[in-house]
Amino acid sequence: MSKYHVTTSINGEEVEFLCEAQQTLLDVLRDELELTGSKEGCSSGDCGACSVMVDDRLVCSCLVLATEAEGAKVETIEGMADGDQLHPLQQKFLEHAALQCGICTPGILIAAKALLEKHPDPSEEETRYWLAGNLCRCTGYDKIIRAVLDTAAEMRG
Amino acid sequence: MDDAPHYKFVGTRPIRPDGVEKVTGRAAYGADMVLPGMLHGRVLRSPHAHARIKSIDTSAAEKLSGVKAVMTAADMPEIPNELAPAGEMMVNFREVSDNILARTKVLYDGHAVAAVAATSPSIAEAACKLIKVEYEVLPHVIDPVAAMADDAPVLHDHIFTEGLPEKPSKPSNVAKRIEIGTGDIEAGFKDADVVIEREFNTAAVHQGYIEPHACLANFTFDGQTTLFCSTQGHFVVRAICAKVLQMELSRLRVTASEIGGGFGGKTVVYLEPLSIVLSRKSGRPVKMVMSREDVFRASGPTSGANVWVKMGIKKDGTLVAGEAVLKYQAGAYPGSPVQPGCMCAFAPYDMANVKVVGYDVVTNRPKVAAYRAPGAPISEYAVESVVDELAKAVGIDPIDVRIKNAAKEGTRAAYGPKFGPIGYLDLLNKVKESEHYKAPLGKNQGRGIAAGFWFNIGGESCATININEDGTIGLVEGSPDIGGSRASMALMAAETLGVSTDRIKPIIADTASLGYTFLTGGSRTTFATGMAVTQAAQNAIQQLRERAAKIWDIPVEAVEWEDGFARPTSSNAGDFEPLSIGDIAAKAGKTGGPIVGRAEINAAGAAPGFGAHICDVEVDEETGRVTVTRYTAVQDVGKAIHPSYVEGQLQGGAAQGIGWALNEEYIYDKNGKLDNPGFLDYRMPVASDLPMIETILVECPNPNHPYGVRGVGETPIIPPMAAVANAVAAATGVRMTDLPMSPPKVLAALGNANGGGDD
Amino acid sequence: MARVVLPTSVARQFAAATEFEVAAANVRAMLEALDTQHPGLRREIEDTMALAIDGEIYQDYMLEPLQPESEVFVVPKIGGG
Amino acid sequence: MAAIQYEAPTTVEDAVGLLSKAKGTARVLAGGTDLLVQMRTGRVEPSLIVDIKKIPQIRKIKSEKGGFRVGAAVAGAEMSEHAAVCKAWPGIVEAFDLIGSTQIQGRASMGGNLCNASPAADSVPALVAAGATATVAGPKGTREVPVEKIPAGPGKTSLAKGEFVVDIVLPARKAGTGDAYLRFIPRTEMDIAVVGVGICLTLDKSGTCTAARVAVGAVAPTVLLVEDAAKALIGTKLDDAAMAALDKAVQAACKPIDDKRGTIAYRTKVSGVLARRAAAIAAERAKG
Repeated sequence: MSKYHVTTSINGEEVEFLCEAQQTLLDVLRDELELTGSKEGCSSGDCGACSVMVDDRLVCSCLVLATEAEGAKVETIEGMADGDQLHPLQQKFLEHAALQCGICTPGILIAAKALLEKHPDPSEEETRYWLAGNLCRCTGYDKIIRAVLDTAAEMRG
Repeated sequence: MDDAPHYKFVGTRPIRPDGVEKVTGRAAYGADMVLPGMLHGRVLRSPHAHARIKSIDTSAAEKLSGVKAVMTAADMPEIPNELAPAGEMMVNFREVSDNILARTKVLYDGHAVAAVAATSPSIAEAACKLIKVEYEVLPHVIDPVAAMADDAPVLHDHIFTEGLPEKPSKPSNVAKRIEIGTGDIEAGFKDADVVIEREFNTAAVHQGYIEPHACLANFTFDGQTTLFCSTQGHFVVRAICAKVLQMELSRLRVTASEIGGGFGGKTVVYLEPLSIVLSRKSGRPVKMVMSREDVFRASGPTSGANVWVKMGIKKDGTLVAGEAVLKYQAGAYPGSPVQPGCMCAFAPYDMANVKVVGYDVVTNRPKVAAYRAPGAPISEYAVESVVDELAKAVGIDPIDVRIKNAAKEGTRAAYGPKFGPIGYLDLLNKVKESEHYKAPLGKNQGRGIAAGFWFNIGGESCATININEDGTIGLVEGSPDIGGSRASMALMAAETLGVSTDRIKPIIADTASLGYTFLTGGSRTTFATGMAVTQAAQNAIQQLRERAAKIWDIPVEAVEWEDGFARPTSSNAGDFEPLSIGDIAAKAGKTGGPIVGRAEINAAGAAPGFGAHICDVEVDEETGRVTVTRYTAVQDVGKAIHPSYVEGQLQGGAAQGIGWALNEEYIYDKNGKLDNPGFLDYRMPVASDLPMIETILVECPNPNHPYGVRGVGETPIIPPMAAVANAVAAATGVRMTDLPMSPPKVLAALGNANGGGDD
Repeated sequence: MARVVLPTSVARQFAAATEFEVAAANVRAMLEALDTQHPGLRREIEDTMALAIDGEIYQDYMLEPLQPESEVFVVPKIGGG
Repeated sequence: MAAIQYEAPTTVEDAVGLLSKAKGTARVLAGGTDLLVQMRTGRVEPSLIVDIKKIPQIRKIKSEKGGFRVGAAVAGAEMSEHAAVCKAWPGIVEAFDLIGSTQIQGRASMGGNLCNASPAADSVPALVAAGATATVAGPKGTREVPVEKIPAGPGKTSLAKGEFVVDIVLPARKAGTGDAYLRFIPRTEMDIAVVGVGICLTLDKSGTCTAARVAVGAVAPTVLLVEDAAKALIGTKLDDAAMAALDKAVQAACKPIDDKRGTIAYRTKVSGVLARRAAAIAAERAKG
């Protein structure tokens, strides 16, 4: 089976990989590049555990073909902290106990970061609708929403 | 309360020890591990609800390039069809084995029939398509009531209903009839001023953990196997795999990955034995991961059920009699949670006359697995709905009916024993006094309350406290951490030792590195493993005192442990500077060697969990949509070790219960195929579906636990269904007796009520 | 004499009464006494049942002591999610 | 195992060429939010995937003759960020915005939503109500067709081999015109529409409805343009009687099925409810 050669940028680094046409960006991140922070919960875009940014847009990496990443800018959870300096959202999620099992957490953090970049002062309702594509089964969302709103307030200063 | 103990660490909210790994994406969950030379496994599943397997031809799959192993049930040992001990329970391992890989019949859509290991996922998938299975399709039955009919298709020839006065002459789908009771039910109803009876139906619902089942097995040629998997209990995985594959326990070393949710659904085994056999056959490590569709079709939801409830009340609000018949579907093999369903049904009430009959019914669905307080949410939904109606009938506030009849310390539960100290009455009063309960409601809105009871369990746990040379502490335990339990363990160790949590690093050891520890389930971990951790810490303190005594050359009785330091008990003992753990650890080599505290226990004395929830809804009477507008969960939590994670249990359980109430359900088509095996149409609550979930923690300490812990994880899923239904009834006057209360059902019920003339 | 109460389903299976008065210092002696009256009952209880001794539930109980006024309810084993 | 070929042409002509010459099943990839799911579940096994997103005009929104030409691969989020489109056609933007999560919005395209030919596609009733047209490119050149002519039944389109939708033209909004789209789903997000109603209507200065288009989704194999529903509104001031007539006309036109997402009775009843509610919103917008 012939493979496709893709050159892309992941978390600011140029990366090359080979993939099959039907492989998704998530497949390649996890299986080829060993970036397993993006999680596979459904493969149908319904759970958001695989959320990443592609060219500054929040997407489900299970719904992007790996070949489509050619020339794109991809950002994953592995690039969210700056060295050992956690992103404010990561810190607030810890402080608010906004994760229990933690499997949805990387996707929610990526999605929440995209929200705050677009809307620095979101309402609770906006936050809930923005995160509607990120299923969490443990928390009932309460502490997640509080952590995001608290981070927003702190980042606004 | 002034006599409540004052803790320095217990009850605080430090950041969890595994937190940074989890927010940075570095924590390794079931599907995240890779080994050199690893293959990818896939399972071929039945497209039929019920069929005899006439033949399986794997030859074409085996020839496909990249395929390294193919297996069927013929590669699994034959297991006798009998009950065998499995830890606490008796289990028919023949049925366990058959559920892992069907031998002669497939019993549900999605039942595994063969498995493949190949060099890539796409090759493994292609190979599955090349396996030819010849089926003889048999009639199927999905509904538990239909499955009880005399002419229903019978799933198993070896099941004869247990619990009848005489052994039946022919096999049945009813695996078991059970009955519990107390008092004189008929006399009780005669005593009542109002008697209400209702029939309820609930849909099968899935635990809905976001991480699909996943494992990675590596069988080496000397017969040793390592297994890395997502599970609530790796010791239990080891036990089941060893049993169905007839291996010695010592040859199987199981490491629990980080676990992406379980809720009871990861207490059983599906892929693990397949990956071990495929690894043995291929000589390479084999990773297996379920798709979301596999999770819905082939892993255990909890029962759907039919429940009939009859209750009587006196005009003064005294509940005098409660009777129920519960028909729970077990899925393909016996073992629904109808037993605890029966025991919990009326447990929140001090009621003299109770009778509950339960039936465990097999159907052509995946075998049910535990789901948070298994069985209780179904029966208590029905009872709590009827209690609401009774309260209305006698014109008493529903909270007052519950307060008047509440089980208290000394109340005898219908299933036998008397309750010890419980905070149920206290929490009901908290509900009544809460700002939420008194808040005004808007148009088309209603408020409902409901209570919940669950036993909670203890069981076997081990813990080790390694005092490191620098005085930091390695805490070794065997309970997979699903919701922040490492933080609670660290807090209890910190409190006992008198050092802060940042000096303590908890880890979950594999099955070769620690003694048997029962699974994370039954709300037992903070209670039982917490007790083991506390005892291990006490054991370490004893040794630290002995070492300090040696350093000071005084008797150990003259050394006390206080706030993380060894001190002489009095100036008579000698004038010594207190020694920290670090001081003592630094001299451990000179005073007898490493210091390791240990505890291996079988924790008894788990205390029950009681809760009550308040729910406000708004009903769109034109579309039948029910929106939860406000929600409060109140629970007796014993002692909240890390309050944030205790609140989290209440909030998460409430959210799952709201999903169960409103939209979640297994939908089968006429051929017995699951019609909604994905998150799209299974409809779990999303963030925008829910309000904030307020919590009120009531702390009535469990006297059997060093810090008063009682389990908290399961009780919160019990009240929501009735709380929502009671709120809908308050908003619309319509009683919803079918779950889920999805918009079409609510609209139909409203239509019937409005068009019904007298209503 | 400790009071022992069996669930109706178990009592029925062994054609036994639902309540017994047993003189026993611990659970093992109690079970032995029951088994003498109803052979097989001990195994049934040990394999499938838990005991509530004076309100406290024990999944494993062989060596638990009993007082003369103890109440022992034989109840099904409870798992959990 | 047949290998799948992936191509990302940069011109419409090249895309048409690839699609025309394809052996086996060819699929156009725009946002991919339907296609990738269909591939993963085995419902579609394409031999060729033509990713049209490298064709420049296909990802652009252009103002044209008072209206807009929206490239077939413009994502929902890009539409929502386009102030002029939001102002002119709020109903269409809302309909598009209802498709899936924020993540889906980052990818899902109007061209894809139209050509996936789901009877429950959210954007289609709104487009039909607005009188939008689609530009279809193919081996014989391009043609303009009303959007309602593209879906031919569940999962089927009227497109010939080698053809694909290049863009969708939203007409200039006439004065006094407003549009709205409402759908019903069991949750607040993430579901497929159980019923969807798009309404575009024009009011004169007196508040009398002079023109209306009512389109209903998920109640028939394709989106229905319900003329009787429009008639129920035209000539009225959208009083209670007109709204009741609208409700009745919409319900009468429904030919839904029973499935896991809704029953015949439910879909029928709720279609009328949504029509009334959407008409009220559209009227408010028409009044400006």
